[in-house]
Formats: sequence, structure tokens, C-alpha cells
Amino acid sequence: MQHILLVLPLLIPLYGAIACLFFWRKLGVQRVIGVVTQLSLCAASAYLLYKTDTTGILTTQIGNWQAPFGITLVSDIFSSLMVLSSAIVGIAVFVFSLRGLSNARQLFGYYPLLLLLQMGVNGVCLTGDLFNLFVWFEVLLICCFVLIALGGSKPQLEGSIKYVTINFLASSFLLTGIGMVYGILGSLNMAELAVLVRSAEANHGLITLASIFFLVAFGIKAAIFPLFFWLPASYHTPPIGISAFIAGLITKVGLYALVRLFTLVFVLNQDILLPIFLVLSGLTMVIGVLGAASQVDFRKILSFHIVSQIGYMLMGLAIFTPMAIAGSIYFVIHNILVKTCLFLISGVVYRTYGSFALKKLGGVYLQQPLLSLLFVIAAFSLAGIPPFSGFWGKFMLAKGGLEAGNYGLVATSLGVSLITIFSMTKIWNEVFWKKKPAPTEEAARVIAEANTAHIGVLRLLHLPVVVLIVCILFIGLYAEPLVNLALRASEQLLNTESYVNAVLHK
Amino acid sequence: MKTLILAVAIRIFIPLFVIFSVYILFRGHNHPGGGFIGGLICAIAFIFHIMAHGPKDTAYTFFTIKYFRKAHQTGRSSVSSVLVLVYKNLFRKKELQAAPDWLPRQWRVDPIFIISCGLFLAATSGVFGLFLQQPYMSALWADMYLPVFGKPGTPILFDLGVYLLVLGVVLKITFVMAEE
Amino acid sequence: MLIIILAGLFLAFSAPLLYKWLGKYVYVPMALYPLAAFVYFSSYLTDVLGGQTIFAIHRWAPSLNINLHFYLDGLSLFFVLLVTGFGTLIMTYAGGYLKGDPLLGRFYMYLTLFMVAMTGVVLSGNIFCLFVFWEMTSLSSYLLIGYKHDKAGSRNSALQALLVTGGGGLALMGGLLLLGAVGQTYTISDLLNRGDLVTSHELYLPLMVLILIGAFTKSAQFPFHFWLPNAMAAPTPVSAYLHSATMVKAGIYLLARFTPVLGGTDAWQYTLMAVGGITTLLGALLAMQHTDLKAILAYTTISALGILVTMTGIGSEPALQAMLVFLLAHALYKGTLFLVAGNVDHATGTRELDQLRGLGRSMVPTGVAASLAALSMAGVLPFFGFIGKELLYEAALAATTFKALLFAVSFFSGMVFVAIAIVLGFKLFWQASSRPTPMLHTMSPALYLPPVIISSVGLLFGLFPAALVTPILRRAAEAMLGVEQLFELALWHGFNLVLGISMLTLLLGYGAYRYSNRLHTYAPRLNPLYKLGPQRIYELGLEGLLNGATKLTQKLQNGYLRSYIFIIISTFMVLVVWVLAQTGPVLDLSGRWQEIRNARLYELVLIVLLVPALLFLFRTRSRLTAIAILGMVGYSIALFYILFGAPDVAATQLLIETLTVVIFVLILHKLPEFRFLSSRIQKVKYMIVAGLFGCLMTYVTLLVKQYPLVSGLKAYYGENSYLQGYGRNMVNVILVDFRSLDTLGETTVLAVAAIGIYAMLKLKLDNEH
Amino acid sequence: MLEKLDLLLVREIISSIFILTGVAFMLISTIGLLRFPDFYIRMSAITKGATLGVGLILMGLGIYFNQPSMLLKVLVIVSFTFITAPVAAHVIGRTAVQNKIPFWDRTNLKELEDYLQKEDLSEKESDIKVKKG
Amino acid sequence: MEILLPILVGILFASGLYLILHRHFFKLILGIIIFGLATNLFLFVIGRLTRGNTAIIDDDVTIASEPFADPVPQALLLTAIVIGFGIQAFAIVLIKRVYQAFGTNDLDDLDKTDKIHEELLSEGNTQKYDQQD
Amino acid sequence: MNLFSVTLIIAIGALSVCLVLTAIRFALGPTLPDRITAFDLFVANVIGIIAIYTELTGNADFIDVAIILSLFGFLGSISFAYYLMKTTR
Amino acid sequence: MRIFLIHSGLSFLIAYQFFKLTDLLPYNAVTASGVFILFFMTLWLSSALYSRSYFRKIPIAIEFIIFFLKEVVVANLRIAYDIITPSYLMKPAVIALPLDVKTDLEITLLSCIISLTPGSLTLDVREDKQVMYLHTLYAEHDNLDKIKHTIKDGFERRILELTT
Ligand code: NA
Ligand code: NA
Repeated sequence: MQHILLVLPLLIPLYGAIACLFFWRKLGVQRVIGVVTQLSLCAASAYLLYKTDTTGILTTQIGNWQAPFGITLVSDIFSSLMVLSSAIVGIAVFVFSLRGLSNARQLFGYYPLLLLLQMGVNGVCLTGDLFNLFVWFEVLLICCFVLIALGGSKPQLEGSIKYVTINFLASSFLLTGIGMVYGILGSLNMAELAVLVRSAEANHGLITLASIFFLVAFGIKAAIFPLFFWLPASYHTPPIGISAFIAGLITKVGLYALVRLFTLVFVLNQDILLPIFLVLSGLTMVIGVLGAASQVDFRKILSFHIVSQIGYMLMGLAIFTPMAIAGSIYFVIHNILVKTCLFLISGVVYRTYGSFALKKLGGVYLQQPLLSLLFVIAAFSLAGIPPFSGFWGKFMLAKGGLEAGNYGLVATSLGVSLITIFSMTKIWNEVFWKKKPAPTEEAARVIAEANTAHIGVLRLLHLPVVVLIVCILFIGLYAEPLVNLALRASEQLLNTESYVNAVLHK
Repeated sequence: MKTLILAVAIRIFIPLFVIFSVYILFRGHNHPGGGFIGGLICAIAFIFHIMAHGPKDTAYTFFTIKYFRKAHQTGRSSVSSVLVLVYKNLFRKKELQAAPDWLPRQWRVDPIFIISCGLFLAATSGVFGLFLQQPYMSALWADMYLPVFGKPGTPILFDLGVYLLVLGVVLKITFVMAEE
Repeated sequence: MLIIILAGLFLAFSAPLLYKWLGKYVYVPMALYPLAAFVYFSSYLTDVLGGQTIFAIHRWAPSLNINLHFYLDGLSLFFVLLVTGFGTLIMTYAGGYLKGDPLLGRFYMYLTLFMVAMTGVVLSGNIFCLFVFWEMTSLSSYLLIGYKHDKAGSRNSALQALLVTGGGGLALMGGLLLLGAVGQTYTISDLLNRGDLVTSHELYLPLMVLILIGAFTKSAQFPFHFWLPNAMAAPTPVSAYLHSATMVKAGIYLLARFTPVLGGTDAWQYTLMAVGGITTLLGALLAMQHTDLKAILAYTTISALGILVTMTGIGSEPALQAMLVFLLAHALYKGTLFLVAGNVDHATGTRELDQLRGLGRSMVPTGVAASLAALSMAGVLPFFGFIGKELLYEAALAATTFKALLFAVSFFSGMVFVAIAIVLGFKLFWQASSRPTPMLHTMSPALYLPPVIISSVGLLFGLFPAALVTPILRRAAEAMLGVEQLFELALWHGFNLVLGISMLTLLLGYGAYRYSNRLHTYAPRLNPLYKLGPQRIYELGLEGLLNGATKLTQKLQNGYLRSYIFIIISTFMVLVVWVLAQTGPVLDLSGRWQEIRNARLYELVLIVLLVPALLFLFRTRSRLTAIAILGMVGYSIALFYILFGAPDVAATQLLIETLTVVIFVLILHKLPEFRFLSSRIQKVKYMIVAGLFGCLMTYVTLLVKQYPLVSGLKAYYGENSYLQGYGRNMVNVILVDFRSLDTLGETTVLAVAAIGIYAMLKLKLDNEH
Repeated sequence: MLEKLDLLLVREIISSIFILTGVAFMLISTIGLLRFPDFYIRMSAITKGATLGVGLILMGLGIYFNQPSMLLKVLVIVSFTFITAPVAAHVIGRTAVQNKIPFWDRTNLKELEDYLQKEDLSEKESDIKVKKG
Repeated sequence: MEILLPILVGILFASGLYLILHRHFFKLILGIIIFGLATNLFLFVIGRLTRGNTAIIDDDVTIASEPFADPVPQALLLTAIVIGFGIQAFAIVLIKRVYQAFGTNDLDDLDKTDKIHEELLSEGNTQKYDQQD
Repeated sequence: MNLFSVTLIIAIGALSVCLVLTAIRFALGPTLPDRITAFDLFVANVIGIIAIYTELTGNADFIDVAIILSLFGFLGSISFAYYLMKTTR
Repeated sequence: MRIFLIHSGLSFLIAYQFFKLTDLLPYNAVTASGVFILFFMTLWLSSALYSRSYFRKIPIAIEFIIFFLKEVVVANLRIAYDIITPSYLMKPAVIALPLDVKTDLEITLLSCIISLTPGSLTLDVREDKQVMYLHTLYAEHDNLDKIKHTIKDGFERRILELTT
């Protein structure tokens, strides 16, 4: 059973994508395939989480080759949580794209790309093999490349150049890092690496050196300061359905990998590594939020916020206590949902008002009360105002930090969340509360487009936002399930033995 | 490039390349080669053709299935009528060319179709294991040995999928680039 | 109690719908809810007054020890009755005040939300449950202050209030976390018993400061007071409810609640007294300066809050009793006065003192309410305010330290209150005027009844303090002091010193009123002083933050790819060098010469060949040459793969390299020739970085290769490739069998790349040329 | 009788001769590549030498290994190079002419003129015949 | 050789990076490709080298006998090369499209998307607290 | 190290020298077709080196690479020519 | 051509089966080639019964290959000499060779043979397929016909013999 369960998150999107490719020019068929695939993926992911939660870590040895020799897929709570949230986000973005993305783009492989991207994300989360991790990262990365450039408008191309180049560097670092790990330890299976690293013969210096490669590689992918520059340069350029998905998910996947490796494998010389994380996390938070505060474009504010929030997620790793890592995990899940939701909201605003520039927007509060409410919830979730979801992550991180005596970092994180509030209210003030300025030419065009579109457009665009908000409210107002999962996930992460035993069948 | 010599040379090369690529594909399990290299070699054959004749010509020559179809097809296209269509086109092509109620049709095989076939084959080669309560990608081997083919098994199928996919990918890329 | 909270939340979110259905009668259900809550909580009166505390615990996030823990003792009950009682009247009033406003539904939503939050704050028995509601009050007050959202001033005030109280909230969160860690519980009732543990802990001071910041921002204490006057941009019901009666008192509640835990130390006492004292004085002074009705009220509120904080700081029994009584009195008269101000504004369209005169004739009930409230404010017998003021003076005089100062401060504020009370309660309404301000609207009962009721309650409490308020105040004081309280409130204490001082206050207050006009002329001279005040600091801070952020962002995110990469690579190198320096694996170069001698000639030639090829690549101006060099470099590397036993890799490398050349050739034929764009200095800089990077990678490679590699994989594949994988080419068996999942991913990458290239070349939206 | 002969030594010697000849051809060709005055001369003289050289080396290889499979491979490579080399040479040469790559000044270009005219490539003979070498 | 190949790796990394840091589009893509070559070679070198032995089991045995090359780095390398090819091909096309759309060679001209546009600064960045509107 | 392998090493060394000389012609140019020719010769050299290396190691698997290279080695030349044609026409 | 391929394939298969099923001869390249050639010759001889042209062409082809190899080696030596001696003997020229061969395959074959021979290079074929432009190194500048004749009499004639 677990053999099937563990590959479903890979196979469902893969077969969905293949089916879409067979019906390359038939948009209607692709949409039907998309619905079926997304729903079944979500169901499979939910069941995977349920199974993982109730029976413990699940593994399958791909190709029936015993653990260090083949590739193992492993699902623990953290990974299955990631898989489930990516599925939820996938559904939301899929539904949004039905009307939120021009048909021209949809015709050029949008749906298969989206599915393959999800496959890549799931692969990263589920794999127990270092090189396989690289491969799945490349899958999701190339999907991101293509999606960001899909349509080839000028800003997209410009963003793509930076995105592609810097992420290529990241992949190279990752690959060199994997080479080093193999060159030092002679294995690629993460569980076996965990054993080897802890053995007496392990060369601490070299392994720590190798870990720097991974730190930089995943640091770039997760957009940690000072490696984040590609993100604000590119995330706001593609159409909103795409940027919502990428912005919501991809950096978190980088962070996931960071957490996975630095709790499982690179646990040596923590007196050197943790201070690095500490400094990077603080700087990431601050620089990110300052960037957000300075922006004047809806999506750019959101983009910079990703950086800032990544700082929070890194914070848990820097503190390295069960509570703090649980905080990071909670924060990752929360952020995936909220960030996607906010990007989708910006998309709805764009579809109805034709701009992303704060200056050119206004009056949404009066015209779209529902959207305003949704935005308030999402924005204040992001800002970490209780009882919304962001609070819990912040709380756990701060609690963990204080318990570990990292007062400075906790203070920074709290200060940063104040500026987060500021920039979220900036959007609220400008886009929702402010009086509506006269529409510009581009705005007029977009609005006209929207008006000629189907009457149900707006409602369909709202639907995914509402779904996400329901999820956000759920994990905020009734935080216990996710908090509990996060705590147990972090226990699993820190208690390496269970992972190793599950993979190597000891 | 319109040069007679190249054109003729390429006409000779293409079957050579294709045969050789299949050979490389199947011997890959025991010697250097395999699906990826094989697929690339096969694709390179067509790249030569594209360079000599242009992408349109290549697509028409190698990736268009020309068939005949009954004119004024009334009613639903039932299974039997499809079978008739296939049969007539495969074995009675000469007849059809003369028949007035059968009109020539073309179906262009988009390389994306080849890509998806390859991906499907590669992915599906692993699914059989799942039905036998084994992990994904568990290899199943036949208990025999074929001369050129080697020992048949799902990994070979997997390699074949890779071959098709690589072929499709390179073709797609070069077609679209050459059309630019 | 959870039901009440949840019902409130539900009601709040259904308010817009209710408004759609009920129209202007929406206030009925909205007002009924607080009324019901009031009645519900009143039903606990007997229990609580009997000395019981009522608990209700609902699991919420037990993993974090955060639960919906409600805790009803004297203090909570006192506050919750205040909140719901006022809530009923304000809800009613708002229905009249904002009649016909299209956004009334949303207004009710926010207001109900706020009320629920406030109820939650005072009921919470868990510090983080409290915090959650605390932040909800900030959030809902933000939405309420920004109610007139089309005005920039409104929006900015809302933002300011949110930032100040939100910042305080974050400080509070830090403080509460520390408190929870120090006290080892989040449950307030447990904490109350651990005061000694907390105050003796080394973290006591920081946690106290953090919690105080939270309380002070909420209660508008100096230096955080400035948001409150700006918050007057909110509609009047909001001002009356949030900014006089309830929200600002949440800070006071917090102080009172934690007095048993945190109080009793010098640091606590002096901080509260100092901050409270300064706030009192400042509020009073500023109140005298303004001519806008609501501004005056706001500053007197600040002053009153200062007094409350001071009293809490003193912490003695009389002081805390005085605090409670004054809090109630202030809520009653200030609430009334705000509503009155709202009525005036509503009726005349202005709130400027200069333009208002002779209002009494046309708005009798409002005028009566104003007078009653003003009398209470001035502390005139027999109003409740009188009792409050008496107790204040008594407490000040009974203080052990800074007696004179404390007294002077309370006296001065009392005097100012008198002066202002005269203006608001009498001058506006009853001073004869030849040209009374014209009326725009008439008053409806919904508008004038609530102030009348509230002010009457003030009178009622003043007349019968023993029966009506003493029992609950006793229990409230007990919650703070931890011992049973037996004090009695009485209107008349006989002729004593305090009464004399009260009279003196009235007299001097009247005097101040007479000269207030002159004060107004002097006041602007003080303006430069205020310019340096906290408001200015806030503005400068925000501006500085924004400017700094903008500059920093533009410096970092400058749009130049090369600079990004430069930073990334530099970071990498710094990290690697640092780790090398820390962990110190060092390269052992002995015996390396032997390896060079072992090298074959052709290998050496190949390497020697590559260097000039690469140099040539930097220099060439022809793209095609560059591509050809690239091909040659790739072929040479493929040759290395062959030399070291990797024919599959070599074949793939050769094919890929050729294919890359093909792609280049197909795609790049329309590009112009090279130009050399980078300046010499840039080139040198980049050359150095690149060189260092290369050296580092070489060093790392040599370092790793210095140690032996024991790979179990190699042996396993050697044994099993043929026997189990039925293939002799181990590499291929790995690719299609052992690690087939990698290959599947790899093929997916290729497929996506093909789609991407296709899409990129075929789909060109907005192709400006 | 046949088995008693030291076949390996014989094979090695024959193979060495083939290989050394082949390498010599390649070396000479390469020197020619450096020495010869114009592109066309290099093209028509050199690449063929290299092809022959490679062929000889491969023959040596085939003789040395003395296995049918290796023989087959060698034959395949030799035939491939012998087919592809002239085609490539022709294509590049043709491209060179069409791109007006200059001839050596001692080249007799009389018969090329009408070709150049027809292909609309001729501005003047001097244009394509630049003094060199 | 154990020391020469690492040096080559360093040289390739350095030249790749140096080219990437250039402002010209084309240099960027060249740099990316060379950087990729360097990465691949690094992967190969660090997995230890065996001269002349492949990772292929001889026809007459069923278990590979030492010395044979470690197949793992080779397999990883193959995957990495192919993936790298996919990404590089995409990057090349991207560069081409960028040139088409922008008509420039200079990467420094592409600094629009991530800068703050001054003309879009609105009152959101300048706070005003006067009560009048 | 018998005489035969010495011969082979000498041969492979000579071919390496060929590579260098080819590269020099490549650098000198002066025209693009010259460079293409050099590239062509380079490929031939590589095939030669692989062949001799196969003999040197006695491992028949290396020659497979040479087969593949001989098949498409001239694709480089063809595509350069294609490029030149496209840019001039 | 087709017959040739069929014969080759058949001989290969027969040789393969011969070694697989019998132990008559030791298995090595020499014996394998011998067996292959033996079977091929048998098949060729038998072809006289049903395809006279094919029967005739095999010796021509063999002669052609030998002639071609000789030409290649001789030309190579000549050029080698030119390379290692300081002065040039060569007299390069471009000649327009009128063609007798007609079909595309013949033209291509001729062009390849010419190009393969050192010292000559096919530059282009005129569109009407009547003239082939060659670059040659050893032409007598005042008498270009001589070299043309050499080619026509050497390669072209043999090709024509082979194909007709
Ligand atoms: Na398999
Ligand atoms: Na790569």
C-alpha cells in the first residue's frame, strides 16, 4: 500500500501532464484533465498525510533496490504536510488560472507545466536521496523558468534572465555539493549519510565544508539574504496565476530542503553553522521587510515579503530547538497558503482595476467588500496578528528563541513583524481605502477585457481565494491540529533515528 | 542550404542513423549507449535533414502521415469505420488513390506527441511493479534472450521511453528554432 | 462564556448581511447582543460578589498551552460589565449617528468585533488568550479609525494607531513570553500566586518593561500618547467607546491584572508613577490648547489615563481603590461628553469651539446630559466624579514617596478638568448668545438618549455608591491586592482637608476657565516644543525608515545581474573560507609532485590546450569563433571522460556539445557582433573574484581527494549489475534500473525545456519593437 | 602450425606500422594546415590527409584486436569518416566561396567567373582574390 | 593527473564565472555553459578517477572485478549533463528572445523590473497628519 | 610497459601535438571557414586519440564513442556552414 | 545495390551461424573474414544466373576501390612532400568540369570521391547539374583540360561503368 501511496504524488501529476501533452491543442480537454488530476492529487496527498501521521514514517524503495543502493521515497510528517499544501495551492491556482490567465498562455502548455511543477515539488519533498533531490529541484526549476517566461512579455523576459542565471548558479552549487558529499562519504542516501556523518570516522571539517555548498545552493533557492536578488527581480513579472504558485511554493521548497538536510545530515560543527544561520536569518528578515516597505507595487511588496518571511523560517533552523523548528514548519505551511492567497488577490484586483501600481489603484473597499474582507484576513495573517495563522508560527519561533536565549533575534523578528504590518496596511490604505483615481490607458484596456469576458469571471476568480482563506482561517482559528503536527514533525526531524530506521529497515 | 550533394548524402544517412540509433539503444544495457544517446543520434539525422531542406520539408517528409479518408462521412464514426479506414490505408493504398470518394488527408505528428509517448512509456514501465505489490519501477524481466534486443524487461521499455522522449525533444527544439 | 464570544463573532460577520436585510433597524440586533451579554454577565454578580471566581476552559492550542481560558473575578466582571453596558448604548447611538451610511453594516461588524475582543481581553485567564484578544482590539480599532477611509488623514491616523498599539502589542508578546517562561505557566490565576518568583527573576526587568510598553501604548501614555488625538478621526461612537471608555482602559486593565504578579517593586512603582504623572500633566496642558471638541476630550482622556496609571503605580490600597472609582467615573462622564460632542458635530457640522454657541435651545436633552457629565467631570457634589476625585486626593496624600509631586499633578489636572467641564457642560449650551449656531440636523432619540442615560447613571452612582458600586469594586480591588477589601464608598465624608482641596480645585478651575482665552493665545508659542515631541519622532522615524529602506533597496536591488552574482559568489567564498578557517582541514601538498610526474603527456597537452582556448574565448569578437571554441572545450573535456573510463559520459558530452553548437547556430544568426561593454576596472575586479573562486574550487577538490573514499555503492553495483539488473554496463543499469527515478526526472526536465523553448519562440505577447 | 606462431607480436608490429603511418599523415596534414597559404588549399589538401590518417590508425586498431566485432566497428567508423569527410568539405568549401573567402593569388580562377556571376557573388575578381602568402 | 584535473576544474570555474560577470548577453550564455562544464567535471573528479577502466562488466564474467571505474559519479554526471543541456538550451533561447524584445546586448540595460519606479511613488510613502482633506 | 605501448604513447603524444597545432590554426583564423576546418581536423584528431587509447587500454568499449563521434562529428561543420549561409543570405 | 546489400546480409548471417553452430575453425577476425568472403563469393558467383549486371559490377567495384585507394595514397604523398619541403609545387585552380554523370547519386558519388582525393575539392554543382566546380591543386595553368581529362577518365568513367 505504501508503495502506491508514496508514488502517487509523483505519478498523478505526471500522468496528468502526459495526458495534457497528448491533447496539446485542446484546451477544454486539458482543463477537464486538470480538474481530475488536481482533485485526486489533493485527495492522495491528504491520505498520505493521514497515513504518515497515524502509522509513522512511510518508505518505498524505488525499483525494489535496498536502501542505500536505489532511491528511497520517504514520507514523514513535514514532507507530507508540504505535499498536501502544495496540492491545495495547486487547486487554487488551477481554478484561478481558468479565468485569470489568457488563453494564449494556456494553449502553450500551461497546464502540463503546472502539473510537472507540482510533481517536482512533491519529488523534492518525498525523496530520501540527495541526488534525486537535485533532479526534482531541476524539474521544478525548469518548470519555473518556463512558466515565468511564458508569454514572453518584456518584464517577464527581463525577470527570467536573472531568475535563470542565478538559479542556474544555485543548481551548480547544489551539484558540486552533492559531488563533495559523495566524494567524502561515498553515499547519496540521506539516511545512510546521517549514519555515516555521525560515525567516528567522519571528517567533520570536510563535511561542514560541503554543507556550505548546500547552504548557498538552497539559500539561493530559498531567497536568503544576500542570495535573494533574483526573487524581487522576477516574481512579479509573470501573470498572476503563475507568480502566485511560484511565489507561494518554491522558496519554501528550498527552505524545506535546507531544514531537511541540516537536521538530518549536516549536524556537525553546529557551533559554526548555527551562528551563520542566525545572522542570515536576521538579515533576511530585516532586508526583506525594508525592501517591502519601500515598494510601490502590489506584487513587489508581496515579493519582498517572501524574502522577509523566509528569514522567519530560517530562524527556526538557527535556533535549532524542537519548538523553533516546529515554528518554522508551521510558518512554512502558513506562508505557502497566505502568500499564494495574497498574490491571487492582487490578481483579482488587477483583473478588475487593471493595475498593480498602488498609485493607480483605489476604492476596492467600496466596490468589493468581500475581496476586502479576504484581503484583510490574508494580510493580517501574514503580519502575524492573532488569532490569524501567522501569529502561531511567530509565537512558536519567538518562544523557541527565548527559551534558547536568542533574545536579539526574537526582538528582530518582532520588530520586523511591525514593519510587515506597516507594509500590509500600505497596500490596504492605497488599494482598498484610498479613493479611486482615474483609470490609466492600460487599466482601461484590462477592465474592458474583463468586462467582455464571461460574467462569472470574477466569481470564479474569487473562488480559489475563498478556499485559501478558509484554509488560512482554519489553521489560524483552530491552530491546534497544525501546531501539533508541526511539533511532532520537528520531533521527527530532530530524532533522526526513526528516519534512519525507516529507510534502512534496521 | 540548397546543395545537391549534401541532400543526397543525407538521404543516405538518415536510414543509417536511425538503424544505428536503435542499435545503440538496445545495446546500451551492456555497452556504451542507451536511450539517451540513441535518441540523440536519431534526432541528429533529422537535424541534418532540417539543415539541408528546411523544417517544413522535414516535417512533411518524415512526420506527416498521409492517408485517405472517405469523403462526406455521414453519421457517427463507428469502430468499424475506423477499422476500415486503417485497413484500407495500410493495404489498399493504391486502390484509394484512384477511388474518387476517398480524399487524401494528412496528419502531422507533432514532436510533442513523440515526447508524450516517450514520457508515458518511461513512466508506465515502472507501474507494472505496483500491480505486483512491489515498489514503483521494480524491474520485470522476461525469461529469455532475443538476438538484437537483449533480455526483454521493463528497464528496456524505460530506455525506449527515454529514446522517444529525447528524439521528440530535440526535434521540437530544432523545428521551432529553424522556423524562426 | 465561549458562546458569548462566538456569538459575537458570528454576529459581527453577519452584520453587513443584517444591514442588507434590516436597513436602518440593524442597530436592534446589534445592540441586543451586548445587552444580552450584559445580562448574562450580571447573572454572575451574586457568585462573584460572594467571593467566587468562575472558570471556563476550552481547548484551543493545548500543544502550546494556549487555551481559551476564561476567568471571571471581581476585576474582570467590573470591566466586562463596563464593556457590555457601554456597548449596548453605543450600538444604539451608532444606529442614529450613522443612519443612512452605506457602510453601516461594516461599521457594526468592526464595532462588534471590537466589543468581543475587549470582552475577551478582560475575561481571559490565559496570558496568550488575552494577547490574542488584545491584538484583535488593535485590529478592529484600526478599521474603525479608518472608517472615513477616503480621507488621507483618517487613513494615516488609523495606521499610526495600529503601528503604535501594534508595536506595543509585539512588545507585550515578548514580555508575556518571558513572563510565561519565568512563571512557567500561561494561566493567569497560577501566575498570580507566583509574583515573588517573577519579581526575583533576572529577567524581571526586561519582561516588565516590555509588558509596560504594551500597556502604555494601548493606554496612550507618554511618550506613546500621540496616536489617541489623531484617532479622533474615527466616528464619534468609536471615540466614545474605544478611546474613552474601553480600549484605552485595556492597558489599565493589564496593569491592574498584573499588579499582583509584577507590582510591588520599586521599578514598577517609579516607572508607573513617572510615566503616569508626565502623561497627566501633558494631557492637561494640551487639552487647554485645543479648540476642537474631540481633541479637547482626547487630551483630557490622556490626562485621566495618566492619573489611572499613576494610581496603579502607587499601588497602595487607597490608590487602587481610587483608581477603580475614577476609572468608572471617567468612563461615565467622558463617554457622555464624547456622545455629546458627536451630537453637536452631527447637528451643526462643526466641532470648533469658536463656532459653537447657544446650542441648548435646540438640543435640550443633549445639553442636560452634557451638564450632568460636566458636573461629574468637575467633581461636583453629588456626582460620582466627586467621589473619584476625593479618593484620588486621598490616595495622593497617602502616598509614601513623592507625595507632593503626586498631589500637585492630580490637583493640576483636576483644575484643568474643571475648566474644561465648564466650557463643555455650560458655555456651549447655556451661555446666552444672540446668534446661536444653526442646526443642520435634528436629534433623534437614538442620539440623545444614550448620553442622557450614561450621565444619569453617573448621578445615580454618585447618590448611591454604597449600594450600586461598592460590592463590585471591592471584589475588583481584591483581585489586585490579593486580600479581601472592606472599604465603603460614600458621597459625604464630612468636612475635611480633601473636601477643602476639592473646593479649591473648583475655584481655581473656574479661574482657569476665565483665562482660558488668554491661554489660547499663548499656546501657539509652545508649538515648536511639541514639534520635537513623540509625534514628530514617530513621523521622522517612519519617514527615515522609508527613505532608508528605499535607498538600501535601490542599492542592493539595483537591477544589475552581475552585481547580484558578484554578491552571491562573494558570500559563498566568505563562508567557505570562514568554515575552512574554523574547522581547518588543510591541504597536504607533499607527494603531489609524484602525481604530476605520473601524468601522461597527452593529458598535459589537453590541459595546456584548454587554457589558451579559454583566453581566446574572452578576447574574440566573433560569436561563431566563440561557439567553436566552446565546442572544442567541450570535446576536450569529453576526451578526459574517455581517458578516465567513462565512455557513456563522453558520448553524451560529445553529442550534447554538438547539439549546443547546433542550437547556437540555429538561434543566434541574427545577433550583432560582440561589443566590449565592461570597463577595465570592472573587468579587473571580476577577474580577481573569478580567479579566487577558481582557486577555491581547486583547493576544495584537492582537499576532498586527499582522503580515501570508501563507497559501498561501487562494490554493490559491480556485483549486482549483471546478476540482478541483467546489464553489463553499470552506468546504464544505474540509469534505467537502480536510479531510474532520476532518469525519469531528467527526461521530464528535457520535455519541459522543449515546451519552454517552443512557447518562448512562438508565443510573444506584447511584442513591442 | 598456425597456432604456434606468436600472433600477438605479429599483430602488434603490423598495428604499429599502420598507426605510425596514420599518425604521420595526420601530423603532416596538421603542419600543412598551418603552412598552406589559403583556405581552399588547406581544405582540399589537409582534411583528406587526416581522414586517411584516421583510417590507417583504425585499421591498425582492428588488426591489433583481431575480433570480428572490433573489425566491424572499425569498418563502420572508416566508412562513416569516408562518407562524411567529403560532404563536410564540400559544404564548407561551397560556403566559403559564397562568403567570398579569398583565394591564394596564384590560383587560376578563370573558370569560376561565370559561376560567380550567376550566383550574383561577383563584384570583381579582385574582390575575391586578395593577395596572400 | 590527480592534481592536474582539479586545476582544470578551477580554471573552468574561473573562466565560467568571469564570463558570467560580463555585461554582454552572449558572454553570459558562454559563461553559463562553461560553468556547467566545470560543475560536471568537478562531479567527475571528486568521485575519484581510475585511468583506463570503464564501469562495464567484461563479457566473460558476471561480477565486475577491480579495478573498475566507479559507475556512480558517471551516472550522476550523465543525468547532470542532460539536465544542464535542457537548462542551457532554454537559456540560449531566452537570451535570443531578450535580444529580440529589447534590441540590446547589454545586460545592464535590463534593470527595469526590480527597481522602484520613482513616478509611482505616491502619498503612501509620505505621511501627512493634518486632519483636513 | 612494453615497446608496443611506448609506440602507442608516442603516437598519442603526436596526436596531442596535432591538437595544439590545430588549435593554433584555429586561433590564427583568419576567416571563419578556416576555423571550421580546424574544428573538423580537431574532431578527426579526437577520433584518432580515442582509437589509440582503446588500443592502449585494450578496452574495446572506448571505440564506441569514436563511432558515435564519427557519425555526427561533421554536424558541427555543417551547422557552421548553415550559419554562414543564413547570415549572408 | 540492393542485391549487394542482401548478399552481404546473408553472408553475415551464414558466417554468424557457421561459428555459432560448428567448431570447424577457431573464431577470430581472420577466419571470420575468410568465411564471410567465402560465402559472399559463392553468392556472387551464383548471381550470374539471375543478374548479369550485378555479376559484372563486383569486379569493377573492387577495381574501382583499389584505384581510388591508390589515388588517395599517391595524392597524399604528393601533398606530404609539398608540405615538408619549403617551396610549393602546387598550381591551384578552379575548374568547371562538364559532367557526364546524370543522376543525383552519381553526381554525389563523384563529388565525394573527388573531395576525398587530396588536392581536389568540389565547390559546387551548377543547378542544371551539367557542370561541377572543383578546386584543384595540381593543375597546369595554361592547360586546364588536362586535369579535367584525368578526372573524367579516372573516376567518372569508372562510376559510369559501375552504375550502368
Ligand atoms: Na527499474
Ligand atoms: Na546544471
